[in-house]
Amino acid sequence: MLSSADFLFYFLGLVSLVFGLGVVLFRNPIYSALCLVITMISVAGIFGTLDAWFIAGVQLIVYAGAVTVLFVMVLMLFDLKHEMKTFSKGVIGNGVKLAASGVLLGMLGTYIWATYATEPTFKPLPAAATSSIKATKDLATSLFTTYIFSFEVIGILLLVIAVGAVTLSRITGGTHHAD
Amino acid sequence: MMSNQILFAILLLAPFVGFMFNGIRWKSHNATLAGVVATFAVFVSFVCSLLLVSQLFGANAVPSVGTRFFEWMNVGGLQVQAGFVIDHISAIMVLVVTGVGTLIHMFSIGYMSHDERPSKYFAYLNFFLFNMLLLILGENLLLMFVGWEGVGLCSYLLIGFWFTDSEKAAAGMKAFITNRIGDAGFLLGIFTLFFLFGTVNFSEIIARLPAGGIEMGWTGPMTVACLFLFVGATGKSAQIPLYVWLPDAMAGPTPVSALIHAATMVTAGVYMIVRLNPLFLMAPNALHVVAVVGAATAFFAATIGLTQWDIKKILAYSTVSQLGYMFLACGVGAFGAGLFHVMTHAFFKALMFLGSGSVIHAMHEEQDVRKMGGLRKYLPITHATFFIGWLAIIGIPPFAGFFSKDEILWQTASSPLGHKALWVVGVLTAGITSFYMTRLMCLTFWGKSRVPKETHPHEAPPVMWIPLAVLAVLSTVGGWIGIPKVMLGGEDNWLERWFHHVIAPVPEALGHAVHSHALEWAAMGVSLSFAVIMACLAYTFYVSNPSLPGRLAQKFHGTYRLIYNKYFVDEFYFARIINPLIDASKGLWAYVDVNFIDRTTYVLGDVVRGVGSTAKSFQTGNLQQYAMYIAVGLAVTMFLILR
Amino acid sequence: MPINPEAWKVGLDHYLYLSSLLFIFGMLGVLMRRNVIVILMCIELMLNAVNISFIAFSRYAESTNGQVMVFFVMTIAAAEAAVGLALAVTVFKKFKEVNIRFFEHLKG
Amino acid sequence: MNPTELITLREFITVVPLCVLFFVSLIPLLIKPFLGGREPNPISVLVWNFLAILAAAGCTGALFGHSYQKTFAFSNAIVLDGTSVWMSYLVYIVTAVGIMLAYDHVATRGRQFTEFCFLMVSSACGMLVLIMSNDLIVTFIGIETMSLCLYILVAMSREQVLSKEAAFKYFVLGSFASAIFLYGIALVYGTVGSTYLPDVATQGVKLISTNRVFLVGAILLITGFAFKVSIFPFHTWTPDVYQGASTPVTAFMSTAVKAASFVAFLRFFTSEAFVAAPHLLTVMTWLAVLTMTVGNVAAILQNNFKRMLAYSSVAHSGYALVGLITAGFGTNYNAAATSLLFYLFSYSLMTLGTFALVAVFERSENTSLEINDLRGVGRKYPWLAMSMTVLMLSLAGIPPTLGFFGKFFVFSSAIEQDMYWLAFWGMINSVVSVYYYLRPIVVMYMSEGEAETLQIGLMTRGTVIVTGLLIVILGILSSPFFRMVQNSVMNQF
Amino acid sequence: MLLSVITLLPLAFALVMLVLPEKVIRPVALLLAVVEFAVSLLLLTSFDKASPAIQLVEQIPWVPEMGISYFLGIDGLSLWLVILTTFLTPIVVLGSWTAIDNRIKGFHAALFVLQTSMIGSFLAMDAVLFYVFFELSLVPMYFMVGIWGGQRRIYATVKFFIYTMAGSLMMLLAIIYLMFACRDTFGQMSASLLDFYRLKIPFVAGEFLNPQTLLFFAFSLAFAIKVPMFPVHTWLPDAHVEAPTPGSVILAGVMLKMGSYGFLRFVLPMFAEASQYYAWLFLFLGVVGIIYGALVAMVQPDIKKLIAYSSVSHMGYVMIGLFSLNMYGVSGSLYQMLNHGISTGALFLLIGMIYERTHNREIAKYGGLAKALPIYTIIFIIVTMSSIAVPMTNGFIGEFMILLGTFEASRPFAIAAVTGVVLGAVYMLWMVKRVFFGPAGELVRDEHHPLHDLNARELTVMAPLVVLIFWMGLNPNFFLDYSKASLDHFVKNRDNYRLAVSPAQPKLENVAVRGEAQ
Repeated sequence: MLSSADFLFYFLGLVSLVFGLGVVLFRNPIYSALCLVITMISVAGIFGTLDAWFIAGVQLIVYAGAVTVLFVMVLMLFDLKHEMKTFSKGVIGNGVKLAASGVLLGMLGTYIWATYATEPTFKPLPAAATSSIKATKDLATSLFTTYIFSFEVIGILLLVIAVGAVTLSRITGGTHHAD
Repeated sequence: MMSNQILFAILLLAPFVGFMFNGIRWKSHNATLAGVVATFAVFVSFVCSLLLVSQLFGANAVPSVGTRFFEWMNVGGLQVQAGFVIDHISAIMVLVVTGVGTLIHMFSIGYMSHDERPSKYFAYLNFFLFNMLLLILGENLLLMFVGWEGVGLCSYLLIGFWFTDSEKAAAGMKAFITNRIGDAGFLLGIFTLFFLFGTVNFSEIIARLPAGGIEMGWTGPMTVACLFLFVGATGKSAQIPLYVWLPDAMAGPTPVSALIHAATMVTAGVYMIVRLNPLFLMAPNALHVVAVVGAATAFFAATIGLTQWDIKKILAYSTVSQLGYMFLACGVGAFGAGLFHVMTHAFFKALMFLGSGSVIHAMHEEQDVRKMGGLRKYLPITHATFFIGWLAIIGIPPFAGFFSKDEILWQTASSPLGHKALWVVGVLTAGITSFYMTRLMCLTFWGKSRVPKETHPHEAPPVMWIPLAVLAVLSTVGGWIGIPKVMLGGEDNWLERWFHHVIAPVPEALGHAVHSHALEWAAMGVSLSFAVIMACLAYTFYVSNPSLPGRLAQKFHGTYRLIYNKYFVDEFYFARIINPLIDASKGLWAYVDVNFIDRTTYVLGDVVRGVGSTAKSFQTGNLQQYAMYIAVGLAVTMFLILR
Repeated sequence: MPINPEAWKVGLDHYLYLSSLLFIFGMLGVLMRRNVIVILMCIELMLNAVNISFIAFSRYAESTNGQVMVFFVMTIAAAEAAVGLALAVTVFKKFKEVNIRFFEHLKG
Repeated sequence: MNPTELITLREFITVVPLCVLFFVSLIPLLIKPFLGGREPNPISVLVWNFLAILAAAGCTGALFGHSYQKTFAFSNAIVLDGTSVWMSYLVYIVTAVGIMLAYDHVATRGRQFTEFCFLMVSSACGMLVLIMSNDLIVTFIGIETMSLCLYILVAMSREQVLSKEAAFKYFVLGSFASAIFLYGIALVYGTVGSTYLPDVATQGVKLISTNRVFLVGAILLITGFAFKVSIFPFHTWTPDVYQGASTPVTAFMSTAVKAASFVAFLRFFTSEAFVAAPHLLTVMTWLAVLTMTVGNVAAILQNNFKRMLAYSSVAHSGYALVGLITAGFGTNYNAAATSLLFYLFSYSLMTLGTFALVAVFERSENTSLEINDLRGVGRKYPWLAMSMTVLMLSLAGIPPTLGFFGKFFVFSSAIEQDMYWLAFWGMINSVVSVYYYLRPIVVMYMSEGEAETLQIGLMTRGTVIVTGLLIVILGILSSPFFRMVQNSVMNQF
Repeated sequence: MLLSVITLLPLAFALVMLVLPEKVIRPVALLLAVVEFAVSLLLLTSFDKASPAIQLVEQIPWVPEMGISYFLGIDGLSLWLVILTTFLTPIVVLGSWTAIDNRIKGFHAALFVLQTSMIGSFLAMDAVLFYVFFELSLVPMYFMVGIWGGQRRIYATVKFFIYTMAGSLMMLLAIIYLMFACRDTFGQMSASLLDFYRLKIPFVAGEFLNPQTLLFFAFSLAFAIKVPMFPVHTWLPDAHVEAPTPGSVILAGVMLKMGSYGFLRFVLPMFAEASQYYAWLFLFLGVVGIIYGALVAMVQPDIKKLIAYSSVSHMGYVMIGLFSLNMYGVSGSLYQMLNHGISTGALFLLIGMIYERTHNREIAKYGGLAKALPIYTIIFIIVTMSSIAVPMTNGFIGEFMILLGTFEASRPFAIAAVTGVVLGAVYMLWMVKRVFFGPAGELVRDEHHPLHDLNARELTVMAPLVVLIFWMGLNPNFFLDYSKASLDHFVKNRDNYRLAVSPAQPKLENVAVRGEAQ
């Protein structure tokens, strides 16, 4: 019997897939961006079904909030007037791309199925061991103990990226003009 | 012994010193000085050899005189001494070579007096003598080979002495290369003998011959060795099929022809066979080959001699023919007779060549006998000496040629190794020889003068005619050491006693010689009378009835052309061997080197470039294409790993 | 699809299917879209897909490590987006062009 | 670990060089605002960054140079061993040279030199993390730190078209590969339950035969690494990016990035788990062979010097991959790993020198140096030409240069493991490569033509000549060098 | 020390060349080359010719991890080749006095580097060290041909480089394999030749894929290209024709010997069974090379190319001598290597001299040179005689022994090879005839540029070569004596080849020991 949690998963999964496909398929980049937002939100929901509430929240704030807004902003900035070719051309090229992706998907699916679908231990979702607060606390603890090094490096990374992004926007050109 | 060593050293080095002397001042035009030094050098050698040979005579005679200077080569089992030996065989050769050599050198002083480079000429001539002495005196095959190639080299240089003439240079080259073919065979012979007997020393080889081990087949090692050696001999001694160089070699100065291409060098092949006579007797099949080739050469060369117009060419073919006789002698086991003929031939042929040199000298380098005739009155001494040479070569007793030729013919008929057919060929050749030699005499000295008006023939100076005179004497008396047994009443002649120890008799196993005095007399008579008849015939043709030869040539047009053109042998060689070889070489170069091997490497390079441009063409610059490669690469990698 | 209704019960495998599907969608987008901004979005999509796997694995292994990783991934994704968009803006300012076919000067 | 004690001193020591490097290099950046946003004197920037590098190198040397004791830190997230120390040195050298080249080079000096240096050093920090990482997530963070800086560095050229294009391509493909890499981490994490490399190794032995998902994850990871070290068919970005980037960045990128990535690859790949993978060895072998071949044959047809070198660098990845494969699948890890590290060193040195030479001949930021532009250099600049000759011969593997010994050791270890096929192809490829390595020499010395007068930065010129000399000297004295690397590797596993 | 000095001195000279001013380069180079030659002559005094052991040994670990050492030693096989190298260098310096007119600094530096690498490869007793020198020699020669060469020099030099390198890389693999085989057998890696000799490498007759056969062919390929043997010879004519005179001299004189020396030092003793089993192949290729080289030489329109193809033919002799595997053949080959170095070197020098005068090498345009340049002609003919192996010149000794050895090994091949004796005379004499004899040719007639005969410098260049031609022809024992012990040991114990090492100063002890024995 499928539980309500299952249905929730299917619903969210379907939404994320449909809109994920939308990102890829919509000709207008703005639509793609909007689809991306919805996908991100539904992915946040999926994180929720997995009891990762903190991460779900971060997902909403960082991705659906910040990152996507950034995308939309840039798109607005560009203000693309002229029509552009949306997809790559060439029957063979596209065929190969699709085939490669299909093969990859097929193999991923097959091996995931062979490993996890047949193994009953992975079937039912184990009961959440701790409350979500506790889990978030655990997360914080491991972030600042076990993963302290990575955390610090990430900090450095962000600083560097900040400098870098600013630098990029102020690059001055040489004598050469676009041809 | 010490004195012998010094004597040998002087004997060998005297010509070498002469060579160095003249070689260093090769630019000098002083023919007299150059010639006198050169002649003296050879004369010193002659004296030394006389002193050495004298030790073989008398009461306390030794079987051989020898000396060793140093060890030349020592590799593995091959130990070659620079050692020299004079025994009963080499004694005759060394005396002939140095003796006749002295005379020819002397003659050259006059002959080359007006040449541009007399010193160079005498240097070469001395160097030739040095090499010839190495060839004769060397105690082993390798030293003989050194001389063998050395004389070839000198012959090359001397034939091409007037090198600005392309044809003369070509003749020199032809001589060297043809000789090389023979030399290659000689080398193989040396190898075979070395691995058979473990030595290249003549005396040791002969000592190690298996007793009574006569090889009857064709593939036995000794037969093979003998055949290889005989290839060498055909090259050096101008036998079929390698005789073609000798007529061309007449491009050199005439004394050179006399010395090298008549008296000495060309007889080296005979000498070599005689030196190894016990070995050849072990291989009767090889001897048969020698005999047949000898007889064939004698006959064919003689026929060509019938039609030639160049005085030196006639003598050259005669030389080839006479060499054929010598090989015939060796082939039937009459090594002594062969060597005997070498000696007498050296006398009379040198005489005739020098005589022709004198004629050419007198005629201002004219060699065509059609432009001569009646020279007797201009050149009396030359004519007289040439006349003696003529008598000797056509075999009129008591001149030298008679005894040696008769000995050969009788041995051919009587020896167990001989054959009647060979005898017939021999007699026929003797007749033809008689004919063309008489023809030569008639056209040159007798009959009407056809000398162009602007030419004024004159007799040679003494320095040139004295050698002629000496040689004429030798041609007369030289044969008396080998008077046939029948004439001596069954007693061995001097020559036979001389060769007693060094020339083996034909082994019993091969059969017995015919001993019939009557038969011998008869054979002698037949050949003599045939020669005389042919001589008379020739006289009729060319003096009494000069138009007859032309008519005859008209009538037998085809045959005449064939013979006049020397059976087209040179043309055959060019058309069938040399030109195809050159074409093939060009083909090899063009097709194998350039088109195949290089092309293959280019193809490899092209393949690499092709793969490269394919790889390049995948690099389209399109970002998504690159992403696709990543995706495809991932998919394929995963598939391959997980399959 | 297997008939077995148990198979429809949501388990780890379903999350992974979802993750792989989204990942491949993102990949297809990168492979086929020509607008550079959309390509950047698709890369974000791929990273999101991976995050699902992380969370699912971590949930089933009952550990929080996966969540930490997702945390890192998100940060890096944001950084990536920032750099990518900055680049895009720089390029756009210069050339007024966002079609990736424009970038084919380097080839061969 | 005691949770209250966040970081022990011992752990902190392991990252001292990293901290020193980063923070000292920040100083010029901090000075800049005080100058009102004007660019400080480039010499001072140079000095500060050198100071940073020297200090970091000094710390590394002083703290770890004497012993190659293996030290874990931060819950085993990073490991400090001989390999890390050696590769740190390499990174320091390359970074210093990169900054020197940038100082001299027309495309990089100017208003943003401070930022340029900062980003380059930050990228180096990312490499240090990558080199030391003992945990896949740290590896990922290292790769990202390194790469994100590089994307910006590539774009930071005064040249306008190609550099931007290169940056964009690099960025998109790099992110794409990162996503794949990350998916690999996810799958490995899911199957192993940890991203800690020793765990992966120990668990992997079991999982490799039972759990296909683990293998899929491993393959995704390998793909990610392969992208970074440009293994066929994931190499396609290399020529474009190397050509488009400014030469100092290319020099930096083609050496340090590749070396650091290879080390991380090595740490991941040398696990007994993969020995048992059924077709992995075959596929890797083929990848190596194809990488060498494609790199070399494509290089033959190039006229642009940098692009030719880029393809040559692809080919060299193939050679290095031989070392990696022997280290991963062979029985003699030490020898193979040593040979790989040695190879990376030699390759980096040669490539640095070569790109420095390219930098010498680029007279404006828009110069695209064709091989034929080197005409007449042999006469006009004999020392440069001689160094160049040495560098090219070394790249081609002619003894007694360092390049020869690099190849020699790598192929020795391949033969030791009976991987004759690899060695054979390596040799065939060396022959092919000779052809294009000889071309610059031919042009320099043998073609007619006059070289143009150059205004050569002293440091760049110095780099060319010093690397040229070093390649010969280290080639002849390769043994002590090899031994040092070997000793450092000894303690690793 | 002596060997190191001999090997490394030229390298120091090369550095000296780089710092000297252009004006004094030539005399100094000549002086230094002569000094090097003089130093190398010391070998003759310190070398013990009675011992087959490698002598004057110097061994310093180089890469001990891999068992590689700086290991120099000399024995009868390498002695004369070293001296040949040092002998030819001053001659080349003097011979290139006017031929090389630009970048003389670089030229002489390259020459000295080349000398080091050649001597090094003859003296190296360590396979890797040998390889290093062997490959290193390509570089200076590459520059020599490429910078100072003729019209198609770049094509020629790249071809030369790639051909040779392609061969030697397979050898490198084989060397590495052997080093590991040493480890498996003796417990320790080693690249020392002495250890390689001790290896027992499995051999299966009639099968290709077994270690010894594969190693044999890997080594053989490298050396066969260098020699060069028949199907892989095409780099040689191009390289020779395009190379400047000194380059040709060194290339023909010494570098080709590195190939045949490699066979002697590596292939034959290390892979005894395989080389016995496949001897027929090499005899065959050698004989084909002899005949083919001669035939193709015959039809060349360019004098230099003719000599280049004659090298193919001559080296064919060397190869059949080696693969006859007996004392005669191997000694002959060793001797022929020296001969070829001298006579072909001399021929190239002579051609260079005439080229300097006429700037043309086309045979058809010559003719009658003997009249215009008599001394030149005399020397040319002497060298020609040496080249076609006329007795009393060095060529004869070598060819005779080779053919003798081949005859023992295989009669059919010997008979085929003997045709080379004839063909050699054909192509050389035909060329001599066309160039020197006959009426004056186009170039010789030229009134505006009358040709002048050899000057004192050129005579000085040729004199030592001519002297050697006769000395080696008349007294081969002097030369062979030094090599005899080694060669004897080589031939007798090839199946189980071992080389003893005699200490650095063996003279006194050995003499004492032998004295007692007598």
